[in-house]
Amino acid sequence: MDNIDILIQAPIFNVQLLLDGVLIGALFALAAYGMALVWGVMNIINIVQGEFVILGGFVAWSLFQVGVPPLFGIPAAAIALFILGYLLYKLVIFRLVDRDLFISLLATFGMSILLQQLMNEVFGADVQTVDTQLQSWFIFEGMVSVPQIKLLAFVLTLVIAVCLVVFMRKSRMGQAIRATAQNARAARILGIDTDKVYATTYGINAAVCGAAGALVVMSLTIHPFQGLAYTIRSFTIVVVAGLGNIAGVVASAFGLGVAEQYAGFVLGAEYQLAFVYLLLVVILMYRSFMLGRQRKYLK
Amino acid sequence: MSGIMSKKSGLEIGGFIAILIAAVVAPFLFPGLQTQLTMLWVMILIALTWDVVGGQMGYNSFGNVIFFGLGMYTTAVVQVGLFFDVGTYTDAQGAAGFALTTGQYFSGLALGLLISALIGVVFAVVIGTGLLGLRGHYFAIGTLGLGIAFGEIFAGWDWVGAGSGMVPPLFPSGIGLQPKVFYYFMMVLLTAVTFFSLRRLYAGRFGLAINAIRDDEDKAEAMGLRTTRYKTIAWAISALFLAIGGGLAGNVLGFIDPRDSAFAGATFGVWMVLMAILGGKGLLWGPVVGAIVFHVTQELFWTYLLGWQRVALGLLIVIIVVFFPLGILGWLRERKPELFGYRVEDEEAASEGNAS
Amino acid sequence: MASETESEKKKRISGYGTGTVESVMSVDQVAKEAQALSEQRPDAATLRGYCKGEPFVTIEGLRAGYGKMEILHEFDLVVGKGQSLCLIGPNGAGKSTILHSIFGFTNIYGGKIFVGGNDITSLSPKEKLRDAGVAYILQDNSVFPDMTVEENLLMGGYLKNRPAEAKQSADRVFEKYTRLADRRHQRAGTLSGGERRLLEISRALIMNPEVLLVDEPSIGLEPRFIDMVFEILADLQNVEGKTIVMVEQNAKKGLEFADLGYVLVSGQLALAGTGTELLENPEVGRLFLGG
Amino acid sequence: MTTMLNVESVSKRFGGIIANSDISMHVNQGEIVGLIGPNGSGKTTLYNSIVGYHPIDSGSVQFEGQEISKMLVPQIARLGLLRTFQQTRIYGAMTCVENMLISVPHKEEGIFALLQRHPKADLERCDELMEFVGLYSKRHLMAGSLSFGQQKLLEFAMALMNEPKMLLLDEPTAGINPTLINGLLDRLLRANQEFGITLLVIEHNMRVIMNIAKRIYCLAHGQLLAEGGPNEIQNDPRVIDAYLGAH
Amino acid sequence: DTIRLGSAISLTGKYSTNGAHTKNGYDLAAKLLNDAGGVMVGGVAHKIEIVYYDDESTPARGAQLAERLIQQDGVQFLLGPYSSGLTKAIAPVTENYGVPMVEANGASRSLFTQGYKYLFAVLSTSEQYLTSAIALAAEIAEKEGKKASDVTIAGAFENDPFSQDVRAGVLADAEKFGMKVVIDDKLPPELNDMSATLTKVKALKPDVLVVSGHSKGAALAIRQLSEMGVQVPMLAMTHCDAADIIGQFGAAAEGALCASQWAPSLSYSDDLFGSAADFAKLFEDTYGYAPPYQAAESAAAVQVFADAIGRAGTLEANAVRDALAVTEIQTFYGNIKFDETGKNIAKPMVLYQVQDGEFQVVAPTKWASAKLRYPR
Ligand SMILES: Nc1ncnc2c1ncn2[C@@H]1O[C@H](COP(=O)(O)OP(=O)(O)OP(=O)(O)O)[C@@H](O)[C@H]1O
Ligand SMILES: Nc1ncnc2c1ncn2[C@@H]1O[C@H](COP(=O)(O)OP(=O)(O)OP(=O)(O)O)[C@@H](O)[C@H]1O
Ligand SMILES: CC(C)C[C@H](N)C(=O)O
Ligand SMILES: [Mg+2]
Ligand SMILES: [Mg+2]
Repeated sequence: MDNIDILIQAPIFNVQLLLDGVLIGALFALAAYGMALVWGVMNIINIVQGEFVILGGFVAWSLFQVGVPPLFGIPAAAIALFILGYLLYKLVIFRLVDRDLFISLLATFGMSILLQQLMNEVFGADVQTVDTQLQSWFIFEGMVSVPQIKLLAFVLTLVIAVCLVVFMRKSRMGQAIRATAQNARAARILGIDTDKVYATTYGINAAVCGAAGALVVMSLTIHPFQGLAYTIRSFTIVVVAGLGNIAGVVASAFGLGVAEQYAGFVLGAEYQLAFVYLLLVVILMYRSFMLGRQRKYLK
Repeated sequence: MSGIMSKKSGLEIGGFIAILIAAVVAPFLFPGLQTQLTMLWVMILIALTWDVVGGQMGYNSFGNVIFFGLGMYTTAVVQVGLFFDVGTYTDAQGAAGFALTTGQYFSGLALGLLISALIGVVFAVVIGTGLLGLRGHYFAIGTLGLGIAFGEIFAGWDWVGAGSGMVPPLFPSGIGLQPKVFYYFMMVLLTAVTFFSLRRLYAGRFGLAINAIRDDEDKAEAMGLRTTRYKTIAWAISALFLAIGGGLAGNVLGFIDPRDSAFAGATFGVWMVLMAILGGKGLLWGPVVGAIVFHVTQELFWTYLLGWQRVALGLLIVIIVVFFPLGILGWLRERKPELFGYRVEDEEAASEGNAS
Repeated sequence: MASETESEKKKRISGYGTGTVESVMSVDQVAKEAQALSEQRPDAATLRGYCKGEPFVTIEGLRAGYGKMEILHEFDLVVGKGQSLCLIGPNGAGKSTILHSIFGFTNIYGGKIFVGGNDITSLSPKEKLRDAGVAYILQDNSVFPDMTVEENLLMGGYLKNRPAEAKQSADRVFEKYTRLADRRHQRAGTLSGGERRLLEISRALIMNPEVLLVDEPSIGLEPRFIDMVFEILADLQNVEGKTIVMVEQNAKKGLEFADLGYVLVSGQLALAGTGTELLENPEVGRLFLGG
Repeated sequence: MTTMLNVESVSKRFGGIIANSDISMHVNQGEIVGLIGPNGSGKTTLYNSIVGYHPIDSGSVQFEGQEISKMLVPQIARLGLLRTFQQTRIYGAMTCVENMLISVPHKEEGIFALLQRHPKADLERCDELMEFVGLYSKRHLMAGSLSFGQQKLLEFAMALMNEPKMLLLDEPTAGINPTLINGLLDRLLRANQEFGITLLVIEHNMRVIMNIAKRIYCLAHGQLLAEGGPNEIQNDPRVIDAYLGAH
Repeated sequence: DTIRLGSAISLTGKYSTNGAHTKNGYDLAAKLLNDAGGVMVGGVAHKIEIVYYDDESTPARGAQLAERLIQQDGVQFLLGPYSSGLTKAIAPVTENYGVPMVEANGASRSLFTQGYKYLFAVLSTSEQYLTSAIALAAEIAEKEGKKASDVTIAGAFENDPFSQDVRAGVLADAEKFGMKVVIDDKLPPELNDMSATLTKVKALKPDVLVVSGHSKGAALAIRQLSEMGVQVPMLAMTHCDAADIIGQFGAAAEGALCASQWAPSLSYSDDLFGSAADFAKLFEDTYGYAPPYQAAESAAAVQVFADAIGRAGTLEANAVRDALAVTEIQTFYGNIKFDETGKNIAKPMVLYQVQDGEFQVVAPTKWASAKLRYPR
């Protein structure tokens, strides 16, 4: 394996791979937060997750096109997506709460096709990107590069994680969300407006995805049919981390990013995705096997 | 036992004869629609086989398309590999000079389908051992992941053409047989065999057992059912027919793309689920009805909503799942349970049904 | 009511009570005979007669159910302020559905529900709790398993504007029930069935409602807990003056506790009376109390 | 009298919670034995340990002299040791008859036996048992549309269909109307007498347990507290203290 | 009277941008021809009408749509879809029905090794895309006093028929010069990050980096190369103009070499559009953006049909096929003459380089408007 040789002979590239992995993992983490939230609170597996990310990117991109400074695109995308998420909840998603999980899987799959095509019609299918003019820092004599925009994404990921944790612990809405997640009917009898809780949760999810998308368009590229890549990664991350565990989401997102970088480096880009999905399957089977020994199931 | 027309009756036999006649006549009546008609049978087949595991057994698989793709590749590889070196063939991307004689073609096809069936079953058993221990959405996600991984692996594998895909051998010409007609009837035959095999299976202990697993697997275990065995058998049966179907479908399509036709999770993979749900999952006739309605609708969207057909499709999916989660036959069963064999013996007990 | 008779009663029926199990009737037979009973079902005026003072909770001609299926047919109910009512009846008669309807978890096709003279039929659960003071203790599990016992209690004060108030009430609960206080920081999910029930009921205290809806308080509880739960309820009614509407399959205990008793059959009212009357009614005993 | 089920020093803990600690008990062939104890005392856990829902930490469980503590749930069920659940469990989307037919004993059978149709004898037995629990007229209805009490009866009939040698019942009467409880008990007794099925019953309802059990075990805090006939138990100060409360 | 042409085109899915370019090219040519009175067939003017379907960028659908066009919509001739993959799926169908197809966007060589009789392509096949880039690298090496075989090449090619064929061309050329290929990655179509591959590039310091992955590959490569500070003396790509790398990345795109079928600065012309530059202007006026070569070659495909049908003097399929086979014309897009396999052998590829924010043709020398800058 020539590629492994490189890593042994020039260990500095390990640093680059780790760094790149963590930095891109930060983007995945942002996409995955919301999925964990919506899954845990509403018991909905949200396949449109990736489309929210891409749409967030397009919002930031559109603003950039009309001359808004790129970094304003991040909050703008978050706000726009929050509104969209809230509306989607009121239109469709509320009908999926309390239903078979499979129904939500399929319905949100339908929504994702819909959103993809609408983005295609509205923004066109071109590959788009926003140039923030932010540079890269080069360390270790230029051997390792740290793009500032990705660093920003990384910092933002951590900040949002902390904000989410504090919000969940301290705020009234956060409390209501936690209560609803654990027992919705009980929350209702305590006077919690679960419908509002769900709408807000879904809105927050979309908003975080929107912010992620803005960062994606500034650090990578987007186009309308790319959402699934983020959805699937969110899945993987959430399944590995478990629901309602934000620190776990961050950790496994970084882990996934690093694993992908190494897979791409060692096996070649063509097996990068296959590796990720096989990893998901293996982790699932492993968890199931471990539980199976106690005669429990992964449910 | 569940299923409209599951009782032997004049109605049912009449129905079968009508369908048979329609199936035989259709390709000649509408020669322009031959491919679409063949695809209709492919759709019915994939919906039926998905329903074994997804509907009847309640294990919602997003990965059944694996068997479809495996069948496609296996059949093509056998068809080619019997007579040429597969690597050279794919390298040349089906360049001329690889023509088969009539005898070679059909023996290759037969053997290919046979081996596909075998590989499908073996794979179902192997991955089933790991995956069927997962429950609920973890199973759905695990199978989804595996399906995508398969697509990616085949797309990276040079021997089978990697991302350039693979072209199955050309149908021998000049034997007075149209490839379209031939594959149409092969598909009809396979679907019919599948349908009747499943019908027979559902009527016996096996059908009840997988239904029990769907309704409450813990209870089934507590009652002594060998759930693992039933689950594996069910998946293997599904894989068997699906793999053969894939082998035929590869030849129908004429070009195997790893992600877009073989392991096409986002199209065939999801459609098989949708069609079963649309018709009514867990009901023998559900997938059949669902596939017909879905396929026809989709064709219409395609023709009349140029460029917007997928928007319409997305909307349709949302509407189907949100408003008709029971599907067409499930809905019918709610209204007219008698048709499905649910009945109360005496009137009196029925009217006091909720006072126990 | 004098406190002596109160404690005497308690001695008589404890836990699920005792007795024989000889009177065997088939399901259909019970249904048929109960149907016959309900021929002479009491009208609204009679119901009003049982209610002491001004009616506080009133249901008029309620038709309700799930989806398109009507479960309750023309159901009436009248309870006075500070009174307690126990609903009994066969499984599936629609008892829980009545409580569901009051709180707004069903589809209501007709009829009206009043609390304290206000029509609350179409209020949201939140408004029912906040504006009409209706609290509900569900038939099955309603704790938040991953929150501590204390957090669970505090959630009872979710609608209170000042969290400090809720904190005070929580402290009062802990003073009263040391069994909960001991487990204050324990995850509620690890409590045993009885402790959970206790938690659920005391959480309703924090909500400080006017009307308490209780569904099968004693289900799955060991005998001593059953007594304890009924003591708490008695406390709420007698000391704090709450109005209680209760469903109880442990019918003897329930009727003994409650001022009023209604018998529900197939979504319709079959019999009504004071708790003691029904308890002593031989037909009721034979059909619903197990002889 | 032969011993049917023998539990010896079984212990089971979950993390820090000791659910069962050193419990020994036995049930003889043809007996009806009661199991009582406060909430959380480990009764359901003991059932789970017996029928193989989780590995036990120590001790041994024998059924008809055979060690079963390492076996899996379906294996144990096939030996004829069956349990019902605290929350009723039936197959909601299947008709009552289908529920019954799938409950036939799953003894030894090859793969091809699974693919066969139902023998006539099974169908007859199914009808008999539906009659026995009073659900004959509803036998072609979806089990999920039955009321709570009827579902309990169906579950019981399914257990009988399985021709068990011994049945473990977990609170069979919880949430059932008192009059129907009598009916259910009547059938339990008949199953015991007519079909010779040995019964172990968890109950909080003393009216029930005192009337059917010949012998009663009482658990508290995961330990065996007392054992004896109904009267003995009812008057045992430890049981009164830990469980029954003052009368 | 009308001539009915049909085309399954990618209006949605991963190829929808390029699908749109293709469609615009077809439409513009058809419009001009019709405005000019249509095509004379046996002395009667025929208008051109094009029937479109959306193939959703998937081959399976493309094949079915081709069949539908022929069988149900009764089109007489087919225009190609976008991309080699789709063309590969459709060609067997047209072959089977004996319907001539002129295509402009399926460059994979494998299309022309199957012995298809009814398939004609106006473009240069994909192995030629970057041949001149490799040749340039060899030339430079020798100029610098090194051997051509000292040159190292890194490649990242999307895992689709077109890019894989580009790869085959590059590998064949590298072998010819004895160059060493140090990286050979296949990029997945869901590509969203190339940094692992580029880290390898950084580690192995090849002389030439070749990237082919439609628009997405081009955009990502430019962005991440600059972000990661990866220096390669020569960067050769496809789809630079489709991805608008100059507009999107400005200075970061400097020095990139881009393969192209066509450029507006070329000196071809015809009666319909005038010169290549005239076409570019007309196109931009009509659609609001400068035509990428995909649009130009598509327009040319319609012209080829018009020419052949005119010469055949009938709409009969085989007659038109035979007329197509002997096509020999010049269009604004270039000379067109098919060999017996149906590919155009009369037109070379051109190689652009991004210089000071402009695309400048640097090879072949005949059309070069600027000198190659090396290293980039
Ligand atoms: N969510 C629901 N959807 C549909 N039907 C329901 C629902 N909940 C209850 N039912 C039906 O409504 C009827 C009345 O149920 P309800 O729960 O009110 O009975 P209950 O009197 O409380 O019985 P139990 O004593 O068993 O709790 C039953 O026939 C039941 O099957
Ligand atoms: N899977 C588990 N994980 C952790 N703790 C458990 C688990 N199952 C039971 N326990 C704990 O073990 C103890 C015994 O529980 P068990 O369910 O056996 O009680 P029980 O006697 O059946 O009570 P009840 O009468 O309320 O049903 C309880 O403290 C319970 O919280
Ligand atoms: C016209 C071209 C850019 C070639 C096209 N992308 C293909 O796949 O063959
Ligand atoms: Mg109830
Ligand atoms: Mg228990």
